[in-house]
Amino acid sequence: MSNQTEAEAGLVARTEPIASFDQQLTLVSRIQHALHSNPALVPLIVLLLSVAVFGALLGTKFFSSFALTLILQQVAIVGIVGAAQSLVILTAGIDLSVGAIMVLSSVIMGQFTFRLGLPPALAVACGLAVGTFIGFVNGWLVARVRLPPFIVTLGMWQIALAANFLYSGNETIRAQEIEAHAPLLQFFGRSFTIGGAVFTYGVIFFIVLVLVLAYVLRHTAWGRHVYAVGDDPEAAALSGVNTRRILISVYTLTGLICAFAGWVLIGRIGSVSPTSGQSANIESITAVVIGGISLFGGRGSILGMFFGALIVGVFSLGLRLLGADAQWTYLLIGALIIGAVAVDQWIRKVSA
Amino acid sequence: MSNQTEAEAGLVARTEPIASFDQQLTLVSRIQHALHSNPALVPLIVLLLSVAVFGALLGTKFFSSFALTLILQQVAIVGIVGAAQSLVILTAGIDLSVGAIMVLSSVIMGQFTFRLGLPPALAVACGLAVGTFIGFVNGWLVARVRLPPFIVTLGMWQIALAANFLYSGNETIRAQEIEAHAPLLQFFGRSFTIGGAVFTYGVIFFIVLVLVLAYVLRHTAWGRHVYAVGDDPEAAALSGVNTRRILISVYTLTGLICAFAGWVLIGRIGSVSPTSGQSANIESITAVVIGGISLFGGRGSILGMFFGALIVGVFSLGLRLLGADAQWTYLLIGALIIGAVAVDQWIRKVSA
Amino acid sequence: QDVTACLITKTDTNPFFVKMKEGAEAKAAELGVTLKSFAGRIDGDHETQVAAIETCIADGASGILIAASDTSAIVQSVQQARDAGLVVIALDTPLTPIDAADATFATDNFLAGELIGKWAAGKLGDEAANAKIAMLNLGISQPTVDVLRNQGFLQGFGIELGDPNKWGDETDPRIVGHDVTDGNEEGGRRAMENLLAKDPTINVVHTINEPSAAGAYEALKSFGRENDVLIVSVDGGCPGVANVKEGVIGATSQQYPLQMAALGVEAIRAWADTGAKPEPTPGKDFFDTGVALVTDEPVEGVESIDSDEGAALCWG
Amino acid sequence: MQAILSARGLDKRYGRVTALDNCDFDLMPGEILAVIGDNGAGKSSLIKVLSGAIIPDSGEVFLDGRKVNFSSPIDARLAGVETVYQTLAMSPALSIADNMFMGRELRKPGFLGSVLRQLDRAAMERIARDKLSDLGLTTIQNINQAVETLSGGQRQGVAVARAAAFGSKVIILDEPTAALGVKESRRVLDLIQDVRGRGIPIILISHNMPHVFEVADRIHVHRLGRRLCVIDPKDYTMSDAVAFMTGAKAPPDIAASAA
Amino acid sequence: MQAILSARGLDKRYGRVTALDNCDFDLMPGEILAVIGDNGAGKSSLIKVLSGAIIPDSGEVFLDGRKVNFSSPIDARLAGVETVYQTLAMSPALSIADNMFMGRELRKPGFLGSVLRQLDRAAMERIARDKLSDLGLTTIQNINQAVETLSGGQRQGVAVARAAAFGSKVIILDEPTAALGVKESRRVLDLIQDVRGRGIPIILISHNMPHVFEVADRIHVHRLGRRLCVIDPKDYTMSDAVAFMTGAKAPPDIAASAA
Ligand SMILES: Nc1ncnc2c1ncn2[C@@H]1O[C@H](COP(=O)(O)OP(=O)(O)OP(=O)(O)O)[C@@H](O)[C@H]1O
Ligand SMILES: Nc1ncnc2c1ncn2[C@@H]1O[C@H](COP(=O)(O)OP(=O)(O)OP(=O)(O)O)[C@@H](O)[C@H]1O
Ligand SMILES: [Mg+2]
Ligand SMILES: [Mg+2]
Repeated sequence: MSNQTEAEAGLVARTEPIASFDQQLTLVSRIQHALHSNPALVPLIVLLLSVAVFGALLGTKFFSSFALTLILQQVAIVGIVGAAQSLVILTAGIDLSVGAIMVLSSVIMGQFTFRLGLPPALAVACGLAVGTFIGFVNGWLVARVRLPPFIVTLGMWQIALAANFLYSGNETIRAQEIEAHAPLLQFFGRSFTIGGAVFTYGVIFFIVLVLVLAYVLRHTAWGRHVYAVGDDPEAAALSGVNTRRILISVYTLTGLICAFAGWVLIGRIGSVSPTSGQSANIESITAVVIGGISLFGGRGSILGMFFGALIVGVFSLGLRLLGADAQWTYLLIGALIIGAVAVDQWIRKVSA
Repeated sequence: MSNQTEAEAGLVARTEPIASFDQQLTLVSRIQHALHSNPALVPLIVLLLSVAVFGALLGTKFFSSFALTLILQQVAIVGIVGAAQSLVILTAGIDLSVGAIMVLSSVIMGQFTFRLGLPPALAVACGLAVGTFIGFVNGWLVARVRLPPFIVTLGMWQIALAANFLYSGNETIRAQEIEAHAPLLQFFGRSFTIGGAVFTYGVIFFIVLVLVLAYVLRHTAWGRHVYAVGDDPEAAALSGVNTRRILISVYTLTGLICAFAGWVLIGRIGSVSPTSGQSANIESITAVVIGGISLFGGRGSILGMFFGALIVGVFSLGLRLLGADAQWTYLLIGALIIGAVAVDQWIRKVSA
Repeated sequence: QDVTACLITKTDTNPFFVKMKEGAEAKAAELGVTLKSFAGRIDGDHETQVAAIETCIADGASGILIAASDTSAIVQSVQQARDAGLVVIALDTPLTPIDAADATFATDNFLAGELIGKWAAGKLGDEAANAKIAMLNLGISQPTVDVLRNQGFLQGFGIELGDPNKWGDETDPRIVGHDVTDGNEEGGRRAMENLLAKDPTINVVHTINEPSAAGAYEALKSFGRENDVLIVSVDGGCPGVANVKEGVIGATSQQYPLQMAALGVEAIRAWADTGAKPEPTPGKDFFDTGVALVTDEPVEGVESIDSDEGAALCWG
Repeated sequence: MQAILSARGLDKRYGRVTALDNCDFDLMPGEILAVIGDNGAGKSSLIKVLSGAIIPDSGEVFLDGRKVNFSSPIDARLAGVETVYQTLAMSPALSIADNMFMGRELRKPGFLGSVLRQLDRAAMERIARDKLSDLGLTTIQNINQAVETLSGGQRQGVAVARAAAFGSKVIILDEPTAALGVKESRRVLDLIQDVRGRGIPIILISHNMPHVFEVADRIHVHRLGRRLCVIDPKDYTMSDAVAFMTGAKAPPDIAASAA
Repeated sequence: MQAILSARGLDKRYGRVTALDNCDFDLMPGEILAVIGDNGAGKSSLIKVLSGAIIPDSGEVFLDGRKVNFSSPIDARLAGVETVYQTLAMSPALSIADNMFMGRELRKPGFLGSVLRQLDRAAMERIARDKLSDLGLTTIQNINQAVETLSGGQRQGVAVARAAAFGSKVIILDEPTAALGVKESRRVLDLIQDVRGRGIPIILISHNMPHVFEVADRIHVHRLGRRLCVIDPKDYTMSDAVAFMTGAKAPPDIAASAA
């Protein structure tokens, strides 16, 4: 009998039970557990804190349903683009072309209606198709040609933006004209009011989009695969995930969502302007990162991005209402971004 | 006697030689080996190809020592900032504040000389010190407070840029004034000519900086540690690298290099202007990524960044000389960035 | 009573708008008006301006002074503000349509361009027929000021325009090329280098503003061409006027942002007190705050002031 | 008898390093084939080719006698070949259950599953826990733990449980017990024999000679990137096997025991 | 006799998971102490505390009788404690030589080294190759290969060679032979005995009972996050040891053999 098998003699009388999973559940440990299993809670806490602080400083000017829903309107576009950005960043990529896709799609919706004379619904469909197609090209280059996402989308950003200026001839289509001839383009700008709170359809779209994506990422196989690809692409491929298909679908979906953002944008500003959306890239990435999604992929939740976008919105409106001038606002927002994430980090640490 | 030890009986008569490392060295395998051990060779090839193509299309207009050194002058600042950016990206970080540090430092050099009346040398020293200090704060926040580099430098970007505008009061100091009273500030703008080729001191600084950093990264312990930290920070810490010290030193050095870039900037534009350098972030990151340095850290060489910066410079000037208008140039550069990296990827693949 | 006014500029990094803000602040302090100022991040960033308008409405301001980044895109928000009872005054850049604002205090940017175009043509005399012109513009998104100054210059110089709503579609062989500068020294130098590499015989340079002119001058200097090229520009800031005096810039069209801002604040005060709206300049659909050509080498047929006079009126 | 999985003339080079050098391979139906060899002999490279994880520079792979071209592990899995890689191939940030069902998630029955495509987490967690208990991995305290928080051995146990649960035609195990304790190793060996009992052939790479000689029907000795010989554990001693694989002894004629 | 490295009352929790639960530890001068226990028992967590890689929630560590607070592995290394972690702790993209000398690089003599701080690559590569040859890792074809391109076993060999080359006071090995072949494992065991011969005590974590019983002077049995008992391999059989660690048998009085 071999030694190793000899050693196994000690196993004969084994009587281990299945490990039991119950434990004392104190309040603190419950909170800790909640924070661990819902990473979006931390940015939510930061958000509530900042609303409270500005509310205390500004009173009802800020703490009214009107002002609070105004923040929602102001962040809706960055938030929609941020939702798309979240998907890409979860796969350990980055999409610098989101802003350009958004503007180009909105320009196509407008120009196809007014220059080519297409029915608005068809023009909108064309805009959505173009956005989706650009997203698909991004995905194809990333997944098939294996180029770094940063480079692919940087190049696509320039291409889409230049195409946008070239095609539109730098012309803005005025709100009055759209209102008169193609109100469908402004669909997402319509709003309804519930006791002082103003909700535009764009805001509703934003919220629904985030909820749907949160559901998909958490409760479907595709969602788990997105996380797996971002976490360790090699391991994901070895364990049976079609990483290419996932990447292509993520970028394509991102393109579609950005095209929708373009439509929402028309609703928000009323007109179709080729110079919109220039800071959508950096702002969407900021929302994603403040929301606790790791730029290295595979970690974080899209609800976090939602709260992250709102945090920036609260700071911006709050500081403006406090009367800080623009440069001071930028300076303070810079400091607050660092501060918000430091608080986030600290909460995670003490709750570990 | 145990089975495992029994198995080892087979070892008694072992006679393995030390593995020998010699091999047939064909031309192809030599090239392959060169490409593998010098990752910067691939962007160099892309660079030479693009110079050749534009040279063929444009003849001596492009292929003159004058035009080629003009490209060097045009990329020097992005290149210097890119060298700093490379260090940070090698540690798997990213520095969005490089442009802001550069401008703020140049503004301090100018304003301290002209508003506070300090001797130019002292003002320059102050500018360098401020840049270094901002870098140190970035590093401290990243290494000690463990905040994500993206967030830290995003915040710092806004802070430094706003500070720059607030402090300078958006005032430009004119070239003529600097020339008359503080020519030291324009030091890097001086130039000498060797047979049609024009070299500014700024260009020389850029080249020397890249060579020194290439040496340091390859041949000193600090350089190896930078790679190790970017590769796998946990493994680096476990195997005895002081990751915090490395991170802080990298960001601090980055701040110093950006401050130098600010000084070179004064030399290039003659004046001190708070609105310069706004695109330095994205351009420096582009150069780094085209140069083959991985955004995930730990892989790539700073010489690659050098060639990456030149590739962009060659494309920009080449396209302008071909007569593309500004919008088309912008579009084509986007396409060419993707193309350059695709060629790079392809060379790596066939040489694998 | 308490009057709050908002000032929304395109950016607050361009000295032009910084001075506009200073002018507004000074006037506001004099009239007892609380002034809050906002700005876009970059030229063309009209979304931040929309957010700023919304903030002003939420803040209960009496009026808004705005230099619009996109003259059409902003109109719907402006309408919202007017519906909420605020008076909206466009500064520097008229809205499209111009009556979307209650009033407009602006420079005629096309005229500003035209003045320097005429001056350059006059200065070259017969040589104007063989000129080699470099056009250094603002950005590829072609903001309206950029287009107006560019097209104004070409018209003034006597070049046939293509579509007057965009630059870059003219076919006149005298134009060597267009490039973009982002309105700063660095971009000015790079753009000038690019165009000089394309054609080293350039002898006229149109620049979108004075910082880009200073950058272009550095490039010319490095090519050894600084003395035989005409640089013209628009703005009339103090560094620019000083550059005219020293011969760096041949001529510049001077605008008056301080005046625009001061007039704007006065108008809001008046509106809050009496409900009266300001009247436009007779014969124009806006209140023209004027533009003057500053040069030390006057040319027959183009009215101008010299650099000393310009320095007395300059704004930053 | 026809081999169920075989390969001929596989080559794989990485730059200057040769991992596979004209390598052949045969797995017979229903057998446990052990693959032994020095560190770096190319065993992992061999099974990566067989499972579609790497594409060889040249050579052919046959499944059930038909030539196959696996271009990814998914192809191999769809063909019924399940593999535990030496690096384990798990997504560190995802939970144990997520990892076990990666690529073949269970959906809820009815509308929720078919239309909303909702995952049946409860079922997946239950099955995952059962499979782990089968392997005696009772120290895992929380089935929703991220894999990165597991101990080295626990992680390996999860990977083995995954392959055993889903393999239908061939199961490949690359050093499945390397990090496992005595108890858990024993369970894995028992499991391997169970699986063979179900008629599924197994490729087992291991450095543990007693384990190899206990369970293997045939032993493929790998040396310097190729099959050196195939021996029957009943005909040779462990010491012979080690002598072959280290090159201390000349191998027997390959045909002798290649079935 | 005083313990060279010891610990009292160590606790470490990860969220809901308890890794160490009031754990004690003692290593005597010049001995080889084996640590055995089930997967997930907390062995790796224990040695991570001892080597400064994690900071315990509570409890104390003593080196040579003096309380120490290692806040990082560097502190421990400076104090002469060298560790091979189960995850190996190597930088994948760097070369073998770079990894072996990480944090204690050799510089060229003279001006090049002292002023230009240039590394002496030739010397580092030579030494690295020698150390690997000592372990019989002769299949490594290129000393400048990136570690990520090594086979699992080769990688482990490099980590062990690194610790053996530099440990001066205590060497900790967490499953050093898990991925190694027969030959390489034997070399590592020989090496362990060599090192002990130089008077340096060793902590050896292993699941391989024959190895443990061959080289260990004492065996620390770890169970559910704490030291269950310490036994002398001469007094107990392997089967006893396994019975203790799986809980099948009650442990002897801890004091009995705790030196
Ligand atoms: N991606 C790669 N790049 C370069 N060389 C590689 C790569 N993968 C494997 N190798 C080399 O190929 C050879 C065979 O490696 P392989 O992993 O197949 O060995 P193995 O027999 O599984 O060893 P072990 O028993 O240690 O796991 C080794 O010398 C290794 O260094
Ligand atoms: N970072 C972590 N987060 C959460 N749980 C952890 C973490 N590290 C270890 N654990 C848990 O602590 C327990 C002890 O782990 P440890 O790695 O010390 O076990 P081990 O005895 O070394 O096991 P093995 O023999 O398998 O290596 C395990 O249940 C593991 O899941
Ligand atoms: Mg292997
Ligand atoms: Mg362990």
